[in-house]
Amino acid sequence: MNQTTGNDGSATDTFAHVEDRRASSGIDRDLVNIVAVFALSAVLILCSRFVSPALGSWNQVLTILTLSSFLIVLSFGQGLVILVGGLDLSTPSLVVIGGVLATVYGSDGNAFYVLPIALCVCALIGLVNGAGVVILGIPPFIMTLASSIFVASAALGLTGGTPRGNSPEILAFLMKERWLGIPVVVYFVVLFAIVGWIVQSRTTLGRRLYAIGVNREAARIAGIDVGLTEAIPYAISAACAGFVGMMLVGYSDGATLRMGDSYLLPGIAAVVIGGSSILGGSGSFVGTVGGAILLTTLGTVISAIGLDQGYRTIIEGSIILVALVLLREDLFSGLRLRNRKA
Amino acid sequence: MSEARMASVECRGVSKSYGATVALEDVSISIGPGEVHALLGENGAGKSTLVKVLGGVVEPDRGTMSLTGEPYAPSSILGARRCGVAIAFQELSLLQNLTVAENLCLPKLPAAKAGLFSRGRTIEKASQILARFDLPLDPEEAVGRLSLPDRQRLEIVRAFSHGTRLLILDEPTASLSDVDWLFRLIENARKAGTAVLYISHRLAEVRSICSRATVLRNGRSIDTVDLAGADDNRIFEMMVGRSAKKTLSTHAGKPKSSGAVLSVSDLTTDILDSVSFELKEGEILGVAALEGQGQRDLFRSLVGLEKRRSGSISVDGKVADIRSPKGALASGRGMAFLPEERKTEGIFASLTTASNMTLPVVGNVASFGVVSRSRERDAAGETADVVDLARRYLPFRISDLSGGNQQKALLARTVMTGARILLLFDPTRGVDVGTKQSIYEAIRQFTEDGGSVLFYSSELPEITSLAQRCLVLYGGRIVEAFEGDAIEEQNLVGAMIGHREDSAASKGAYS
Amino acid sequence: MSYAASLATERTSRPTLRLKRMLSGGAAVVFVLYLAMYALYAWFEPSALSLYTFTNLMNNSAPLAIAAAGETMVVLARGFDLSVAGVISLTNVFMAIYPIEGPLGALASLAICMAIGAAVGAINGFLVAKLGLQTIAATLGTMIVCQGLSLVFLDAPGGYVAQWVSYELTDTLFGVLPISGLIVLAVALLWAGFSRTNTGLGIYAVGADEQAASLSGISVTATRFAAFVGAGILYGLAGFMLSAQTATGDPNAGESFLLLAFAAVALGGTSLSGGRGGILGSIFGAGVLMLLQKVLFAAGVSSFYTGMFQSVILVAAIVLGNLIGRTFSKGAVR
Amino acid sequence: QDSGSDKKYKIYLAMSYSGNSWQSEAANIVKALAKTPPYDKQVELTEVISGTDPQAQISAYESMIQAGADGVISFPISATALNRTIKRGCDQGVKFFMYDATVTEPCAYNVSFITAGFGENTAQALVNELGGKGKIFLSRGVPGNSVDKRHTDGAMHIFDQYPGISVAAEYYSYWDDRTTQQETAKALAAHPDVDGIWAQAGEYGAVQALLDKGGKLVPITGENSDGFRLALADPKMQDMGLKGVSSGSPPASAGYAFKIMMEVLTGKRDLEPMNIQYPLPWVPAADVKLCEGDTFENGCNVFPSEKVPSSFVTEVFNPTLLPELTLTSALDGNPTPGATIQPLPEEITKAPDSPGINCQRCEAPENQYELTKVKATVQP
Ligand SMILES: Nc1ncnc2c1ncn2[C@@H]1O[C@H](COP(=O)(O)OP(=O)(O)OP(=O)(O)O)[C@@H](O)[C@H]1O
Ligand SMILES: Nc1ncnc2c1ncn2[C@@H]1O[C@H](COP(=O)(O)OP(=O)(O)OP(=O)(O)O)[C@@H](O)[C@H]1O
Ligand SMILES: [Mg+2]
Ligand SMILES: [Mg+2]
Repeated sequence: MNQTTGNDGSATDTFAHVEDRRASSGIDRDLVNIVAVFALSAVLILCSRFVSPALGSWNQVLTILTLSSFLIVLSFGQGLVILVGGLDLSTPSLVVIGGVLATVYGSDGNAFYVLPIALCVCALIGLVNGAGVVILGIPPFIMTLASSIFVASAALGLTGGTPRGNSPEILAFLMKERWLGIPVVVYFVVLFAIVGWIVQSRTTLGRRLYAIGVNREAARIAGIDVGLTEAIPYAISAACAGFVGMMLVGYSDGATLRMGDSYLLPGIAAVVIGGSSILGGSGSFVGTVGGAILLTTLGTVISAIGLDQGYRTIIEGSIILVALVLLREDLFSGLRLRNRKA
Repeated sequence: MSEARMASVECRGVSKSYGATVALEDVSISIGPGEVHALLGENGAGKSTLVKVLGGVVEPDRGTMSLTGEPYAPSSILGARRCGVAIAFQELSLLQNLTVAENLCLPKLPAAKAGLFSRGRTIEKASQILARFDLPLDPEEAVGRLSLPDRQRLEIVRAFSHGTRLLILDEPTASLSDVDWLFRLIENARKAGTAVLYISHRLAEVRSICSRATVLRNGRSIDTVDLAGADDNRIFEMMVGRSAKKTLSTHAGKPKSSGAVLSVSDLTTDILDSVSFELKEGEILGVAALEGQGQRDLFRSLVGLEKRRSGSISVDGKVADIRSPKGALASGRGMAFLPEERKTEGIFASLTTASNMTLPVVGNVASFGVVSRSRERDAAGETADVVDLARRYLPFRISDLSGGNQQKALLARTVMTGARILLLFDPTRGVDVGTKQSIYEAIRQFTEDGGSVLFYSSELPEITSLAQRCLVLYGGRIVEAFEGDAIEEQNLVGAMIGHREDSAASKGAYS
Repeated sequence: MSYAASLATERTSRPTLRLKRMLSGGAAVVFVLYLAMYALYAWFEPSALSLYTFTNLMNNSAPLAIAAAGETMVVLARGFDLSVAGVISLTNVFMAIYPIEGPLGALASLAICMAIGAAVGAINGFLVAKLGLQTIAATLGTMIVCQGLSLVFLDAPGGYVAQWVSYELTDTLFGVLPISGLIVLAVALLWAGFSRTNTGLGIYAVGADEQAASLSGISVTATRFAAFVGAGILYGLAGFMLSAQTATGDPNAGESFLLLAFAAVALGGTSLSGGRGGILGSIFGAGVLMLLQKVLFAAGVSSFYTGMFQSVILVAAIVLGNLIGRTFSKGAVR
Repeated sequence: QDSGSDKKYKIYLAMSYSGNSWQSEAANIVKALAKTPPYDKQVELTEVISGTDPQAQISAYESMIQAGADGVISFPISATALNRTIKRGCDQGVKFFMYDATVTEPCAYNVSFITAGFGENTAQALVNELGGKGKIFLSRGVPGNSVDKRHTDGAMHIFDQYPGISVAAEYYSYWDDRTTQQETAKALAAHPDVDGIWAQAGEYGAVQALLDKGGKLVPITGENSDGFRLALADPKMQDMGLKGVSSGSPPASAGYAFKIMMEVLTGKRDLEPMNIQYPLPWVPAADVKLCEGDTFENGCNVFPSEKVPSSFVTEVFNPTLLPELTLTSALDGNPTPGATIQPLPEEITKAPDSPGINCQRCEAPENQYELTKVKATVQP
């Protein structure tokens, strides 16, 4: 089409420049959001110096990265489930199961096969979630809630309430050791973020998940095996949650049956704050990582403020809201538009 | 001539940009009262955008409009409606979970007591509107259960019920195979003094109903012409800035070989009634039918989207148990399906055009599961050329593309799958005149290379010029099959209205 | 060849259509489920049929039922509202630290609770409808703020809810009708009315397809806003009813409502992706959730098996609902 | 029911949730006691777990009353929300015994250590270790919880007297090791130079957070986890600077409550509903002593790490009140072979009133924050 070979040459010339102006805008909306999330985290860290002079230091950054590692791993799986338009409420129980299996059956000697098997068990549970959603048509919310309750009961039965045993060496190494002055888990998290980003944004699987999330029916018609593909994120999410359980075991040398509870909402929030739509089909894992770091940073700074918990909570909620307002997509495009007009 | 009488609607220097995309630039148009005015242009020329500006959906960056002499700057769709301006949108604007009556009366339903609306009066009002515009739909039916053509009609009727001064119809016939009903309505509106802005890529249609046409190209209004005084070539030149390609109007020869690649026997579904036919290698097989005669079911059941009750489908001589489009792609030489509804079954709105195209075969542009962007771009680019889609659209979100360009991308998707059998449901819907020729050309090339195509079209001329054989569906059954020169409008129409069938045959045909 | 002539449509007779639609709706399925479970409960525990037990059950279920009803409004408009937890805590705290005695006092308290809910809903509505934030994120923020406010006003459980509220509202009318049940009924009736207003219909429209709704002339902003405000008012009422039941304040009172409210909504057949469902289903959904505990207790299932049973029943209920829905609505709207 | 001759008491164990060591140990010892002769013939015990939702517990209580319970032994989720239901139950003759957490309804028996002065005593111990000045963290429990408030009020009563003591950070750890560890890590990022930590349950997480950070340990007072006690006694940790006291909530109160309830039900004891105080466990670092057997004997009070997880709450045994119990009871809910129920000592300590904790419209005694376990060795 661009090689115009018409006899009305003058008209073609007249509109040649119009073609140029209609070129792709080149601004990736996701990118803007991601940069903004990280920038906001950085600003928060820098501003936290006003709260306490020890904040804003390299050490604080390492603490934040270590603490956010749990959320980052967890929200990768949650993000994939949200990507296909689902929601995984079973993560708390899978965190527990992962941790329990690692402490109850794992020891220094057998960790090399017990931990992978435990992760497979978790993935299998996730697959059951996926099967319920895909085959039986149960809303993800209910299916994962139900399996969460079920798995929690099973964990209770398995342990009689008290998970015994200690952390296998390898998990303690992951969570506690330092290498070149930087915690090993920080290297791990960086690697995980890169791999996660590739899986979600660059692989064929990721592409199919986006398609399903945007338009399930169209994905089916386009020849995607929607049933199988849609179940995969649930398995990944369960495995991720199980691995978070193991990380927690390594972090504090032991498991409890409620250690996953505090990760449910933050896990979802990290995904959404990172720019993904809760309705599926959009977002990037890099954004989610940013969301997780932002939430953890916020927690660190808030806990250093010398106010009553009530006021601190109010500040925390307000900062989340302000961040969301600042991160709005149309705010950026709005600004762009205004510049154009001016 | 047009300046002589007072214009009913007038736009001057209207411009609108989406980010870096200039959709409209300095567009001017004027329509007289009681005039049916055509808006012509290539896919992506800016027609729908102009429509949205006129209808108060988007605000123009620059420019002025007036309505019967008074300045007109609608701030919302309701504002436009209040001025008597209404649109039937290209991408339908109906709510599928609400009933016909509710859709017709939105956003304010007739009131009963205490601020509540009255169901009875809503139905009554809707029935009146439906009767006034001769559309026999059940007002209480949920719109989601209507067929696409019926939805299109409902969209049109809704516009008619509000558009007293300016009525805008954006590709109203895209999924209608029968236009008489619409033309009667337009004629009535015209007589009542309503200005009508009519958008269509079917030039013959435009000529039969419009007096003048404004041509848009790349977002600019090129000229307004009297249709009587402009031949197709002239219009085409104005639209694309070059002369028309040589149109191929003769049938391509007989299929090279006579081996059946797809054979369907006694296919029966809720709607189809023992349908049997064969598709040969290198063949273009057309399906002609009025709306709702089972063509949708036929295509969908072939790829496993509709349950088969009985009957078998064989690909390459082997019985294929196809349960999903994926299965269809994988069976034998592969069957790819182009669905009917662009918005709900076709596009992935937030993905790029290139991703939309490569999706079914994204594995082919990936190594070790990781998609290579350059290979994706190249692969998509090649196919984009085949369907005449400008490569610059490839990195855009597909939702930012015009309707016709979206359709091209979807067609490209089926080509990209590598399947040797294409099942195309109305492939050229909303595609501009020039591109249609390119697509016909591509289809012919595809079959000449040994591929086979089964296609349905709402445009009879398309079938007559393209198909080597043609099946006519009526009441869920194949009532006739034509071949070669017998494929001719008169014959087809005769078979399509089922004059050889008793009326009982239509039972269950309409879902 | 007129179009009308070619249309030999055979239509299902209207009453049959309506009946089918009703049966395939989530509310009917979950209502049947509720009855079945109540029968089971009565079979295990004959005193379940006593007025006393029924009243208790109503009192117990009312807060969740009303909260779920509120949540439904937002879900129908394609949203998630987490602020339900915050508003319930906040109103419960308010009821406990500013008790106003007497029937008029109760009315005043009720008005204030609803106003608190409406205010929070308005903030949510502003953030979502005007500023375009994602519902789940915006309401997470307001939920946290509300929790903080509750803690500021009451830093540990305590306080006393007005006697009149806590006694009269958990009692029965004429000795036979549980008042809390009547209030839930009133909510259901109000909804029946509201769903027949243009805004009510608009909520369904916006939830199904925002773009088409706005092209149909519906103000998406106003509709979303209304849904959040309406939901907030109901959360306020739920907090009020919870206070009547517990008679004291707890700054964390709302927390346990978060997941349960959503579960009730989903159980009630409302699509979590908007546009389909209704409040009635959610109310019965909440009823089922509360009844489930009773049935399992009465059946002698205890300890950690309860969880397993609960989850299996939850899933079975939905599957059953799907099946019933499918058989009664061949080819229905998706 | 089966024999009909001697009726079994229908007892319900109504827990909030099960899932940390504390809760499951408390439940396990009740179950073990119920299986210990002669209770095994007298008691039909049913366990019900309600989670953290007061509504669910209200519903569970209703069901128990309806089912004709003789007694309910419970960890109440809310100090106030259950009152009306309990009152209804009392009116129908059900005996309610609350352990650890309390309710303000006067017809229920509360058996708890809450009023025994955990907060003020540990705070004073910490002040003593710090010599009256330094930056400290408060690792609290659950926000908006009355037990947390009572502990913290007591502690602040002491800290406020010392201008040299400054609270650098105050965070909520939900009585959980992991959360304590994470919250402490956050606080350490802002205040690496902390001098001491006052912690409620979860204290072992504070130790680990300090270890993670590297560098020195500081004095920590906390509750009764096995890990913490072992750390207190570990010479290596002591060298790094760890000092402190282990005190706090004993799961043993559940067993104590159960035994009192049985004595009341069987008529062995005539006791009107009252608030009963369980003695405050108090183990300074110097007193930590490793147990060789499976229970507290010869003054031992901690188990080797091979036997129990670090989160195990050691104060589940009590040689005088609960001699029937050993590790198998606490971990698995099984009775100790050969053990029989021993009668409780006659005397019972009445807990002082504490408004919002164990009574509604009441006054706390003047001396509610009086030190009972330590003396102030440094003056403000
Ligand atoms: N010129 C006309 N010819 C026939 N019918 C008309 C005409 N103008 C309006 N109507 C019908 O009358 C109805 C009301 O007209 P209109 O849409 O202008 O309502 P409105 O006054 O804007 O309504 P509201 O005030 O409730 O928003 C419409 O549904 C339309 O079908
Ligand atoms: N929301 C949007 N964001 C960005 N670009 C847009 C948007 N909507 C339309 N465009 C661009 O504006 C141009 C004009 O589109 P428009 O829909 O008006 O074309 P059209 O003439 O109606 O074409 P068709 O015949 O294919 O429907 C196209 O290049 C399209 O990609
Ligand atoms: Mg268009
Ligand atoms: Mg009007």
